[in-house]
Amino acid sequence: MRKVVFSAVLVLLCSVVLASGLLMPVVKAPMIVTTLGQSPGALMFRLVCVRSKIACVQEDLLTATQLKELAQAPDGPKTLVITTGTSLKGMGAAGIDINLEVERIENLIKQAKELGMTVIGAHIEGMARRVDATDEKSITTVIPKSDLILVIASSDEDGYFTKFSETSGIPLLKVNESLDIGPALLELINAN
Amino acid sequence: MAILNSIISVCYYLISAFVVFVLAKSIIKTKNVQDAILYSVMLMPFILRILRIK
Amino acid sequence: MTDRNLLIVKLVSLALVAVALVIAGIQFHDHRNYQEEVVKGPGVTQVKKLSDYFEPLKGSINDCNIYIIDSGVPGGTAFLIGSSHPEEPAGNLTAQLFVENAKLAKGRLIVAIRANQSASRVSRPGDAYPLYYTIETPWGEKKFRMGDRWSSPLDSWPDPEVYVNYPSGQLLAYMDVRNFNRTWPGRANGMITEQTNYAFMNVIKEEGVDIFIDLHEAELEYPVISTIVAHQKGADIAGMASMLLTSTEFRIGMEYSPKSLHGLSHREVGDHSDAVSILLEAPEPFLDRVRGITDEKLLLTGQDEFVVMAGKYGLLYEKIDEKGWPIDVRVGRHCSTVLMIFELWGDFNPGKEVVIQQVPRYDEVVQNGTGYYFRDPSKAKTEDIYYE
Amino acid sequence: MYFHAGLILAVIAVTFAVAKYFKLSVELSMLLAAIAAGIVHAGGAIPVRHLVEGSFTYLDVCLIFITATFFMNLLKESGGVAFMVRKIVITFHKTRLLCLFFLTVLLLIPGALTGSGAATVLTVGTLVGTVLSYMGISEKRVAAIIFICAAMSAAAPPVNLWAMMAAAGSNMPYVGFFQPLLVLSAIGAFFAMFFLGAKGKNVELEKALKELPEPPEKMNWLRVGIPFAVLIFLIMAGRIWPFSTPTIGLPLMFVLASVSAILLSPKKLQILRIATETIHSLIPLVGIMIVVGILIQVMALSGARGLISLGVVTLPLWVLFSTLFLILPVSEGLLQYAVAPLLGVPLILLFNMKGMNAIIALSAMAVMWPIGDILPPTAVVGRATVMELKFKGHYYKDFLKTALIPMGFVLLVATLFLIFSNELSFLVGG
Repeated sequence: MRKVVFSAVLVLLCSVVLASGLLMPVVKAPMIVTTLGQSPGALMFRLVCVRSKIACVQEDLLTATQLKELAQAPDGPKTLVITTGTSLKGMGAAGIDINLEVERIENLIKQAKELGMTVIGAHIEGMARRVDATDEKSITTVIPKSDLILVIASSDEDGYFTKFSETSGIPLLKVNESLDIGPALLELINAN
Repeated sequence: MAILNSIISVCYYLISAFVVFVLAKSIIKTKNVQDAILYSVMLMPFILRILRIK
Repeated sequence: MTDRNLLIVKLVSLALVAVALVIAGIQFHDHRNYQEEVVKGPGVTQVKKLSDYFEPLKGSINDCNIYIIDSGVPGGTAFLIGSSHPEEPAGNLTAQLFVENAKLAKGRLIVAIRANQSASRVSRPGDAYPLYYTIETPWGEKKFRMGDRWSSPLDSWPDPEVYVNYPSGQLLAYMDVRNFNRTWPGRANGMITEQTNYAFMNVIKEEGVDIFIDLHEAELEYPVISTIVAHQKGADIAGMASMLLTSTEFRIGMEYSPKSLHGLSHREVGDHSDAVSILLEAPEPFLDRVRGITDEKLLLTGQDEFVVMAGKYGLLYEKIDEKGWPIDVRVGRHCSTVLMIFELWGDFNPGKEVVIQQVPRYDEVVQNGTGYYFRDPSKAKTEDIYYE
Repeated sequence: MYFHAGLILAVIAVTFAVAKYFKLSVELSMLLAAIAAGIVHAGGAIPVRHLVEGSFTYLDVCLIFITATFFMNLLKESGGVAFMVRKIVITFHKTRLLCLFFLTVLLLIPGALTGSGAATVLTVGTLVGTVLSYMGISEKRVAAIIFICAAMSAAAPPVNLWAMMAAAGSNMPYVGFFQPLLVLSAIGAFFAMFFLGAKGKNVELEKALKELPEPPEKMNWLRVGIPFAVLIFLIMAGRIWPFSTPTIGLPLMFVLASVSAILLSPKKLQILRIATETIHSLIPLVGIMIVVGILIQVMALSGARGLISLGVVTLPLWVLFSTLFLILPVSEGLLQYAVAPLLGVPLILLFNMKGMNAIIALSAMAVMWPIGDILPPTAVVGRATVMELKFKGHYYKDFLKTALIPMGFVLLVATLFLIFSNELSFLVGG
C-alpha cells in the first residue's frame, strides 16, 4: 500500500494544475457534491476532498429544497459541485431516467444561484463517461451554467472542455488525475 | 422438490427418445430421398441429448 | 429412385450421421470430463469442497474445490471467485494464479477457481466457441476448458418458461435459471445453479467473509466494462481503487450496483450477507457480437478487425486497436485490482486486514505472461495436485 | 478478415442457390451451404463438432412445437375443436365484430404465453381459421389473419422471446416491457383482423352447422375446457408460486395438459398414432430449426455472422431507422430467434448509446421480428399456417401478398415507436 500511496503522491507532485487565464470564481468550503446521471463521480469527488481535508458532503439525489435547507444551516455548504457523465449499469428498468435527472439538476442550479453559491461543473471520470447521448445531455445541462469547469486531463482528450471554456468565458480548472483535484481545490480555497 | 425436478428431467429424456423413435420410423418408411437425409440429420441433437453427451 | 438405391442413400446418410455423432460425441465427452490440474500453492492451508457447506451438492458436477489460504494471523476474510461465467477466462486464470502463488501475512483468503463447474464443461450451441485454450508456461503448455455463460442443460433441464429470481421475484429470460450471475442469492430447493449460489452464500456466512470479489470479463459493446461494480457497502473502496489504479497502473472505472437489478453477485451478496460485494469486469473482444473469426487466437489475443472497426464508429465503451486485449493484460488487470481492493479494505477497516504477498501485479503479469505463474504439476507432490 | 467473412457469405449464397437449382429442399440446401462454408473456413477439413453442436441451438424450441401440436391434435381427435367451433358459430353468428374481437383475443393467448407464433397456429389456428371461413372470409385472407395474429401473439407479453434474449444479452432486466409490447401487438393483431375480416357475409348458421363435423355426444365445455385450464394453471402457477412450484417447462406443461385431454376425451384416442403423426407433420418445421442452428454456428465460426452484425450497426442512424422494417423481418426469416442476440444486442446497445429509451426501442424491434416468420428461407410460422389450414393457394401470390398491408402497418407503427421511443417512454411498465 505504501508503494501505491508513494507513487500516487509522486504523480500528484508532478502534476500540473492547468488553469485558464480567466478569472477564477470564489471557491469556499464546505462543499456539497451531487451527480447528474448517478455515476460515481460525486463519490470520487468526496473521496478526494476527504484526502485533502476539505469539508464535503455527497448527496447523489440532492434536491433544490434540500439544498436550501442545508445552505441555511450555520455550517452549510458554500459551493455546489455537480459531476457529469451517466451510469449505465443495468439499462432499462434498472437504469436512470435522464430527463428527471436533468430537471432535478436545473432546479438545483437555479436554487444555488439564488443562494449565491458557487457552482462547479465537473467531469472527472475520463472519456469513458463521454460516450453516449445521455453523457452529452448531462454535460450540456451542467457545464454552460457553471461558474467553474473542473475536469481531469483524460476527460478533455479532444479539447472539448478547453474550447468550451474559451468560447463561453467560463474558467476551466484542469488537473492530470482525479487524485490531483483535492490539492488544486485547496489552492483555490486558500487563494480567497 | 429436487426429486420432482429429477422426475421432470427424466420426462424430457423420454420425450426426446420418443422423437428419435418417430424419426427413425420415418426414415425407414419414407420414399423421399431428401426427407431421409434430413431426418437422419435431425436425429443428431436428440441422440446426443438422450445419451447425456451434450 | 429405385427401392434399392433409396435404401443405400438411407444407410449412407445414417452412417455419415453416426460417424459425425461419434466424432463430435467423443469431443463433447472429453470436454465435459477434462480435469484441469491445480497445484496447491505455498499459502494454501486447507482445501474444502463446496458440498461441505451444502450437502445436496455432494457428488454433483458443481461440487467445486474451496481453497483456503490462512495466514494464521488475525485479520479479515476475503473471498475471490472465478468462472461465474466460464466464457470469461481471465476470471478462472486469475483465481488459479492466486491459489498457486498467494501467501498471506494477515487474515484469510478463500478462493473458488471454477465457481460454476457445469457451465465450464459445455460449449454454447450457435456460437462456435473453441473447446479449450492453452496458456504458455515455462514448462510447456497448460490446457484449460473454455465454457459457456450458462450451466449445461445436462445438469439443468428443462428451463422454466420464464425465470423468476429468488427472492426478488424479478423476471428474467428463461435460460437465466442456468446463469450463475443471475441466480444469486440462490435457493436451496432450486435448480442446480440456484443451489450452487445457495452453497456459496453458505460459504460466505459460515466463514464470516468480509469482502467478496467476483471476476468477470465483458464485451466492448457493453457499457459496463473495464470497471469495478460495487455494492453500496463497498462504494468508497471501489471508488478509491479506481482512482488509485487509474493514476498508477491502468484506467479502470467504477459503477454502483443498481438496486433494482437482481440476481447479480454485486447486489445480492451484499444484500443477503454481511460481506461487501464487488465485481470486476475486464475487456474481452471475443464476446462482442460483431467479432470476426471465432477461435482460440481471438480468445487469447483479443485482436479483432471487426471490433476495431466498431470502435472507429464510436460503438464501443472501451478503446481497442490492432494490439487487442491479450489475456495477460486482462489477467494482470484483475490481479492488480484485487490486490488494490484488499489493500484499501485494510486501510478502511483496521484490524480486519487481508495482506497478500507473492501475487504479481499488472506490469509483472504483462511482462512475464500469465503462464509464468502456474506451477508444473509434473514436479509437484501428488497430494498437492487438485482438479478443477 | 473482411475477405474471409465475405467469401464465406458468398459460399453460403452460391451453394444454397446451386442446391435449390438442383431441386433440393430448403432444409437440405441450407445444410449443404453450411457444410460448404464450414469446409472453406477450415481449409478443406469438415468442422464436424461445430456442425453437430449447431444442431442443438433450437432444441428446446423444437420440443415446444412438438408438444404444443400434440396437445392440439388430441383435442381435435377427441372432437373438442369441432365442439368449440360450433359453439362459437352459434353464439356469435349475428354479432360479427364482437366475434372477430374474441377470436383475436383467443389467437393472442397461446403465443403470448409461450413466445412462439407457431404454437398459436398449431393450437388454435385451425379452430379460428374454420370459424373465419364460415364468416365469409376468403381462404387467403383467413391465412393472412391467422399468420399476423400468430406473429403478434409471439410478440405479445408476458413472454416475448426476442425481447427476453436481447435483454439477457445486454444485461437489462426483462421488466417494463409488458405495456409497450401489449400496445404494439394488440394494435397489430386487431388491425389485421378487422382490416382483412371486417367485410364478409353473415354466417349461414344452418349450412355451417351442417358442414361442420359433429363432436361426440358426450363432449361438453368441461371436457374441452379443463385441458386448457390445466395448461393455463401450470403456466400461472410458475408465476404465482415460483419458489414452491417445480420447474416444469413448457413442453411438459403441454404434455400434462394432453394427459388431461386424454382422460377427459369422450372417445378412446389412439395416443401413439396421434403422437407419431404429430411429430411427422412437424418434421419440416423442426428440420429447418435444426439446420438453421447449424448454419448459424458456421457463420459465427467463420466471422460471417460478425460481418453481418457489423454491417447493420455501422449504418447511419437515419438509414437504420428507414431500413429496420426490412432488416429485422428478413433476418428473422433467415435466422429465427438467433437474430435477437445477433442483431438485437448490438442494436439495443447502440440505441441506448444514442440516448433512446431502451425498453420502447427493444419492444418495437421485438414486434417487427416475428413479422419475418412468413419470409423464406425458414418461414416457420408462415409454413405452419398454410400447413395447418390446408391452404390451397399460392404461398407468395395469394398468402404473402394478402398479408402485406397488415405487415406493413405493424412495421410502420413499430418504426414510429422506435423513432419516438423517448416521447413514448410513459408506456414503460409491467
